[in-house]
Amino acid sequence: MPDIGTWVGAFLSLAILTFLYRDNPFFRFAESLFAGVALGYYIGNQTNQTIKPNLVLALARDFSANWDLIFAGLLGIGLYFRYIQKVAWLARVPLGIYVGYYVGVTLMQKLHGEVLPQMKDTILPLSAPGLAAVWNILMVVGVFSVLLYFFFSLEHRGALGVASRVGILFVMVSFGAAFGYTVMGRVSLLIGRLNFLVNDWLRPLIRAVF
Amino acid sequence: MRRQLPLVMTFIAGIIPVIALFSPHPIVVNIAARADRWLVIVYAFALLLGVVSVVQSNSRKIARRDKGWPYAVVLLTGLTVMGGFGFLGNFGIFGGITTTPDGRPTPFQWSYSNVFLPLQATMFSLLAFYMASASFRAFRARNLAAGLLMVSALFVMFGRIPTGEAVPFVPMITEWIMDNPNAAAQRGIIIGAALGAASMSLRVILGIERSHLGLGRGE
Amino acid sequence: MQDRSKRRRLARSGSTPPLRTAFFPAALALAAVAGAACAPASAAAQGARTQAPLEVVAKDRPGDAGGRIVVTWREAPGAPASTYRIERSSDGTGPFEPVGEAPPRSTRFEDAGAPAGDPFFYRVVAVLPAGEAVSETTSAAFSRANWFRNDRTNALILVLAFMGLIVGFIEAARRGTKLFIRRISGLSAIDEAIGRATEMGRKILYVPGIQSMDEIQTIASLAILGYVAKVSATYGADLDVPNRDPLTYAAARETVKHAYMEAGRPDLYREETVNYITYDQFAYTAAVTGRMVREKPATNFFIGSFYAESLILSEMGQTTGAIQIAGTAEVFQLPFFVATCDYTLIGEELYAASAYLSREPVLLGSIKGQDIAKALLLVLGAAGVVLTTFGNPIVANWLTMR
Amino acid sequence: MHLVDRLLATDRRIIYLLVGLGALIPLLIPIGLPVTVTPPVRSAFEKIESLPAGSVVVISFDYGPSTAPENDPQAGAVMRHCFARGIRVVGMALYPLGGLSVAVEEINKVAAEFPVTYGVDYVNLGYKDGAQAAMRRMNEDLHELFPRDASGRPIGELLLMQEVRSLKDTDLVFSFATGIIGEWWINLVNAQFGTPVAVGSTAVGTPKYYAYLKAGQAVGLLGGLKGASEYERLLSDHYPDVARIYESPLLYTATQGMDIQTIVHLVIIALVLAGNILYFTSRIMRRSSPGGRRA
Repeated sequence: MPDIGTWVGAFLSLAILTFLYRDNPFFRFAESLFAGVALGYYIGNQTNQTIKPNLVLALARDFSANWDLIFAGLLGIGLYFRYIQKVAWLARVPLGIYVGYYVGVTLMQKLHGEVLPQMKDTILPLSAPGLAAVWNILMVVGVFSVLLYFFFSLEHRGALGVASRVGILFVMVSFGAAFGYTVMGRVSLLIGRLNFLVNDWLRPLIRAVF
Repeated sequence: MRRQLPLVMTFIAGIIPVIALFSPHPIVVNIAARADRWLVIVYAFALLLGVVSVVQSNSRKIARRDKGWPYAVVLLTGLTVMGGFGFLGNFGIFGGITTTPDGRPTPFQWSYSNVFLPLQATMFSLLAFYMASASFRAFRARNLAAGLLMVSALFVMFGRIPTGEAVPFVPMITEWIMDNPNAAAQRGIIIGAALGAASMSLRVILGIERSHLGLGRGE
Repeated sequence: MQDRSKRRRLARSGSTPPLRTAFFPAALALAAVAGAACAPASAAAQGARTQAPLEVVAKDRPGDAGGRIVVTWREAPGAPASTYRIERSSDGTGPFEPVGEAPPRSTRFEDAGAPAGDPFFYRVVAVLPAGEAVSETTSAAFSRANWFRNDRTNALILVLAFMGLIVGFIEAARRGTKLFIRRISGLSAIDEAIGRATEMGRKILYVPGIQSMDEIQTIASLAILGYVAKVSATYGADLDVPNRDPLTYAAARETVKHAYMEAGRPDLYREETVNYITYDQFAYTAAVTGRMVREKPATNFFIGSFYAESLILSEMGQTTGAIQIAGTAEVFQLPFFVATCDYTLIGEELYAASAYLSREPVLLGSIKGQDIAKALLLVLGAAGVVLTTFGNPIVANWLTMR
Repeated sequence: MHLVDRLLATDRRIIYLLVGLGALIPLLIPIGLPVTVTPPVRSAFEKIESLPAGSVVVISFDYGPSTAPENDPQAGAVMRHCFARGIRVVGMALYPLGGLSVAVEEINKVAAEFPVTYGVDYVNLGYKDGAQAAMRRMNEDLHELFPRDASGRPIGELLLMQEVRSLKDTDLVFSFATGIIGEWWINLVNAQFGTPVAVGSTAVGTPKYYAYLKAGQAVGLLGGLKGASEYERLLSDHYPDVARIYESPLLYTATQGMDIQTIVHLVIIALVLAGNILYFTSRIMRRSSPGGRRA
């Protein structure tokens, strides 16, 4: 006989699957429970795995090395100033710092880690032996035309129009390929779920009953 | 002050990682490392903002007996029970949040594996069905672009399964589509989007783009 | 800590005794002990000395965090050493400890275990078929922490050029230069989609992606949300912004509140307009799709950073008959939006959107600057392709990032 | 409405039913179809083949239970390969949504199949949040970042970790990633610190990783369940002992999953083809019918 946990899991899985037919009370129940439990899970997760070890324990165990974390805590508390009318504007400071820092990280990561290396790798010799030359030409044309499609400050007419139309064809081939490729991953998830329902719940159940 | 301070702080925080990329000096490295540590903590604090909002809106729903209010009860129950296990786990009550010393799951862990996970995985697996209905409807060769989309999707779908691989040239063509036109377009999109993201980032650092702070935009 | 482990490893590799010769053992021992400090005592040692590495110099390795010293030398003419052993001492007189070896013909060694600020004296021992020849001892070398990584000079130049272009065009725009931006179809459809919802008396659903404020797409999305909220407020349409990320939720509230104020309708803003659902991606998706089926919004916006939920949301929106406008830079979610939505902002268009919608010269200036940067990058790339084709990889090499 | 138009507007639920049956039937009645190996998988395999025994490979669990059906078999195959070659494994989890639980489960499961000792041949450092920040610090000091392993033991006590002070002491990072974390390994760790990185991605993430693979920023790539089944094939061909593990009927293998994949793919392909035939038929009929488009 499947254990109680498997029964709960199987019931909730089936409740979600019924949504494929139509909205119904089972789905609504599962959906609401899911939202609540998920939020509760992250309360446990964030307090146990971030606030406790990275802030509270760090301060308690070695204050002299980690005193700066007090400011991190203050910034975190600052987010709640928005509930106090008079100082509500101060809540924007931690938000601004958070956004600012990661935006800076993004700026560098995009330019240094994406734009330049990817451009470098597009610099291919068009004189490669055999078919490789054709594929290199295709790669260069593809990358360049897609980039030209994204030109905003010129109307897409004339040569730019042709280039951007070529670009959009490349994009379409790529989207099709990505879509087709993805089917596989999604089916894997379905397999995982059916595997659970059939092998963990249904088969033991049948064996127990008959 | 009210307008300027958040923007100034954005700017100061924003140039730290820029400098850190170019400077190996321990002082810079240390500042960047501290900033990383700080912000993880700030983010953890933010979760409560969401919790407050959820509790407020759902208790309002129950108090007013809005349509579907019993589901709000379900939600709050789930939140209280799971959140309670999780929060009390900080103090070792209910054995924490992972496993008890003898290897059995704590209530938190049990709910995670038997409630949270099945729900999450099943919701995710719905995608297999949606992919089928979306492709049935969207993959029609209405024009050249749509035709290319469909043909490349069909090739890749077919070429990635063993049956397709057994057909001569199909795996080769699939691999070729992925490596050439696909990689080229992806690269073009990545470069373009990265430039756009970099420019957007710069606008934020400079305080030109500020609608996320509720400060309006422009000058 | 790092330094210690490195040093330990170096010490270990250095402890394998290099081949000692059988010839002139006494002379060699003398040479090794006396080193460069004392005058050579015998003719044999004299002979070895002439084969010793020349011009030994020890210097801080530039552009690093400190802890590394580079030792360079020149091979003595006609004395091909089988290996070089690098030794150092902390006071110049000894004892000298081996810190590593360098292969034959090499002229450079990097000592990675030299804590910043401490003095080190180096000498290089050439291991020859006939014995060992010890070089002169260098003057004191110190490693120090540098402020600039010179191996990233190329990146710095390119980053500064990019910033310069953007800031330059923003300045130009401030001074009133007229700037053109082409029509972006997904964006032109926004007003119409909001109008439709107003006419039908149904909701507008705006999903700002599932990522937090550390994701630049979220920030781009909030800029568009500002516009959508403003138009909705003007029309008196009902806007619903459910959130997965708590920080994004906090920011979206500010954005929408401000937009309603700007539109002159702060009275229409309600607490529920921007709401928080739950932290898990799929729990959030379940709740939003449930909402779609029950409330049938007339218009759905999915703009920001999306992962697997993209198709669940947009396919559900399809079945409820909503007009859908999507936008993301997540390359592998784009196909799903393209297949299921009426308009999709692709990659860079997402970031250009706020400038396009606001029509503000300063923002338009940054788009122009970005376009010019792109054009220059294409020119650089094209030049690189031509040069590489003719066997000169200079551009590609220069673009190599470290 | 004409039959063709009615078929074109087929209720979604019929499509759902076809997909559901297509997945369920092969699960109940296994088929067993052949597998061929593609270059990205082979290069990942060869990278590990090229490492001498005693090398250290970081296995990063950057996925959660939601993509475990795809990533688990990948991580399992790569770890089996490492253990079979005497390569030591440092496990860690950077994915917040359950990365730790998959890491614990998968590492324990695979380690139990080999004569390996915890702390000597493999360790599990557990979960760390803030993946990007963590990666930056990893290159400096792993011990500061992960003071304790997944079960709470100080990592200084683990023999393997006494040798591995930082990422610099490792030979390869293999990230099994559901989202962007694998990319961070590439454009942060590989780009800035030079450690070779290979990725096991979900099928959906794979196209993006192709760009990195082509650019030489990644040394190998396993795409989805398909990539895992190819890796299982290579392993089974090269290591008879591992082949025996895969033959066990109790183990859910990627190869098994591929059978179901095949059927569902064929169902979807048939649907797309049918959709197009119907679409063109209805266009031709409209053009030939006197009422034109409005009919």
